[in-house]
Amino acid sequence: MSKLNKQHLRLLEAVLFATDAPLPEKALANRLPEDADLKALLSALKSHYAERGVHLDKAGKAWAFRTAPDLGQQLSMAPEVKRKLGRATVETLAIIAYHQPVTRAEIEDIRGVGVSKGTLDVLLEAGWIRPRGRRKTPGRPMTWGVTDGFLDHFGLESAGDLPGVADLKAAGLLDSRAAIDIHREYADAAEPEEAEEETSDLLDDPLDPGGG
Amino acid sequence: MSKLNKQHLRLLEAVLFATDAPLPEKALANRLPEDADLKALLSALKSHYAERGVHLDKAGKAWAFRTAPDLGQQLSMAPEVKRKLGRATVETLAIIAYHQPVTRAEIEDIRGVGVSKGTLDVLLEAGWIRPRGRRKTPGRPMTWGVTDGFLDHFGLESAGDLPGVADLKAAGLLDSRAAIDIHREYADAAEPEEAEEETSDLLDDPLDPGGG
Amino acid sequence: MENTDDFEEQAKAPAASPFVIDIDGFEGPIDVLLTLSREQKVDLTQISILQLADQYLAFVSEASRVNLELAADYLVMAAWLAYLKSRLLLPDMGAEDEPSGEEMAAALAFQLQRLEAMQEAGARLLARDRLGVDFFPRGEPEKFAFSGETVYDVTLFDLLKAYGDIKRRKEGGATLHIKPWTLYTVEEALERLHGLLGNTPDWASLSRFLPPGLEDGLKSRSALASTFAASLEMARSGKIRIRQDGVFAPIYVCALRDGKR
Repeated sequence: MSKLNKQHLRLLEAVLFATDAPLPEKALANRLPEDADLKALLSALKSHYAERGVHLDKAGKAWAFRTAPDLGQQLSMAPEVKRKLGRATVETLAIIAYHQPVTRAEIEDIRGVGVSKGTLDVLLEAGWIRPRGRRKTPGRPMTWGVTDGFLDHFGLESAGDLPGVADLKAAGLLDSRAAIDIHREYADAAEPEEAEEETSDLLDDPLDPGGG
Repeated sequence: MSKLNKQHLRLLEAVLFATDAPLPEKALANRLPEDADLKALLSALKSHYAERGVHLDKAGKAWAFRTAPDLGQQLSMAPEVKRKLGRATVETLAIIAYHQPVTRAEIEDIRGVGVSKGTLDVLLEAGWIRPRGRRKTPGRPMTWGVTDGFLDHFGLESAGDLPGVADLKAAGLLDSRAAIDIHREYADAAEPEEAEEETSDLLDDPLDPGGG
Repeated sequence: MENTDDFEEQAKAPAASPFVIDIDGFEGPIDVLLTLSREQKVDLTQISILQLADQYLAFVSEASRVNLELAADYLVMAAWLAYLKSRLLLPDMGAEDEPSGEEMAAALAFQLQRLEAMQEAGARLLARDRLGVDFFPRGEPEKFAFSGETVYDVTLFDLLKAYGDIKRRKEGGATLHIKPWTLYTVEEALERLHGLLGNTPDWASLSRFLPPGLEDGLKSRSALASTFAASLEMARSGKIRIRQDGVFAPIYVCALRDGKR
């Protein structure tokens, strides 16, 4: 093999890694300097990866990196199931996180809308909520709380770390005012943050830091 | 370096190569046989790729393959269209990164203005900041810190690698308490900086993503 | 009448001012101080706080001279700096547990240094190679399901936003409530013009018809706009005539009685 330009090889490697579809040789050539020897580069790259966990494959005229086929078994290469949660589900989850332990009736009360059993099922299946014992009130309703799996997914150390309402407000996540109001606020930016007081009732929200 | 299991190395390489988002070490460990020496494998893989067109980068406790930064221009990839960050947002991000864990009041104190709408929510939506627990002071204010996603985006291995962080710390500029308190303390002199621990944990690292 | 000049004054002000103070470019009083302190061209550790206080006070008085609305925190800072100045100039007689003038000055200098450091840090951060701009992730990720797990596509932002939405619904009810504006409406202006024009037989400057007692700000600007709009409406319906002698010249109105003056 002739001595290859190492920069060309690196560039080709990066291009093949970063593009979102297999690239035909013509497209690859376009991305390399004119004096690059594409055929030699591809063959060098292919043999470099021959024994590795990733292979450089040619399918038709297009080239792409692919997981080595023999690893398929261990990687159980079924396509990943990505699931989006509906709005009702995310809201229910948020309420459980902020108000745990909380009963279904309380969740409905806070949301102002009914909570279907399916919603809780989805959250249970995700491993994000768990029963937290029964409330000592008539009917002894079940209460719900969040799990370690929940904390893990959202990068929290405890449910008590969740920003309080004043913080949400400061972060602009509670802001629904019309533009003219915001303009006015800038105009008399005098008052620091009326937010604090206004929401004080929300501050004593049952953020139970212990989570337990 | 002890003799590494080549199959383990190939498997790890395939797993990392296949994904676009950084994978936490915990997730990687789950995907490897129990007897695999993850740390050694990662370090072997990192050095194998050190000179190549694709690098294995660490961001906090997560790992991902990324194209080598020096190839950026030549890759002629269409850059992602990013929301342009306003000045207040950039300043706030810098303060959170360098002073973490830091409360909203401290951010406001450092900038001399209230946190405006469209600052924290933009950073939160970008996945660059996260709650870092509550300060054990009256009111238990919540604190913010940066995420592994932030480190990944800016090509940093840890918050300790932030540009100039050691100098700033040495100059005492990473103290996020109110300025007058700090100066009263200097005036009272004698005591050596009990602030150290409380204010910034950059050098001791600790970006401990909940995920561990 | 003092009001008479307002129309032209406000229109001309920006051009007439020798140096334009663009308050929108600043992030607050501390930011102004930082910008001013750079004019001293010294290391921030060597900054003269006394000089800085003077520069800031000059800035504030210039802003009020060109009729710029300064938010209250800028004025609070001005008052504080004036106080600090007096503390620095007069022998310290403060109580024990009150910071001395020197301490206050040192604290301010520190705050400026710290903010400058963070502004520079932010700039350096943005100057770094960035994911998706200078380096790239795997472009065609292969997704595996490990032991059949489902990956839920929900971020912390989604969660917090959901909770914010709930709270917002609770605060504002399920419907969007538009709060009444405190702006001066065209209807109000029409009413006022109608009432006043009867007593004004000759040409009069439109600015005389502005409602009294308006402070500077959004409301006074809306009054200006609404009064002008109302005058146009009345001219259209043949109740008044409008005259302006040149660009940015004062606008005059005159009532028409029974179609003629």
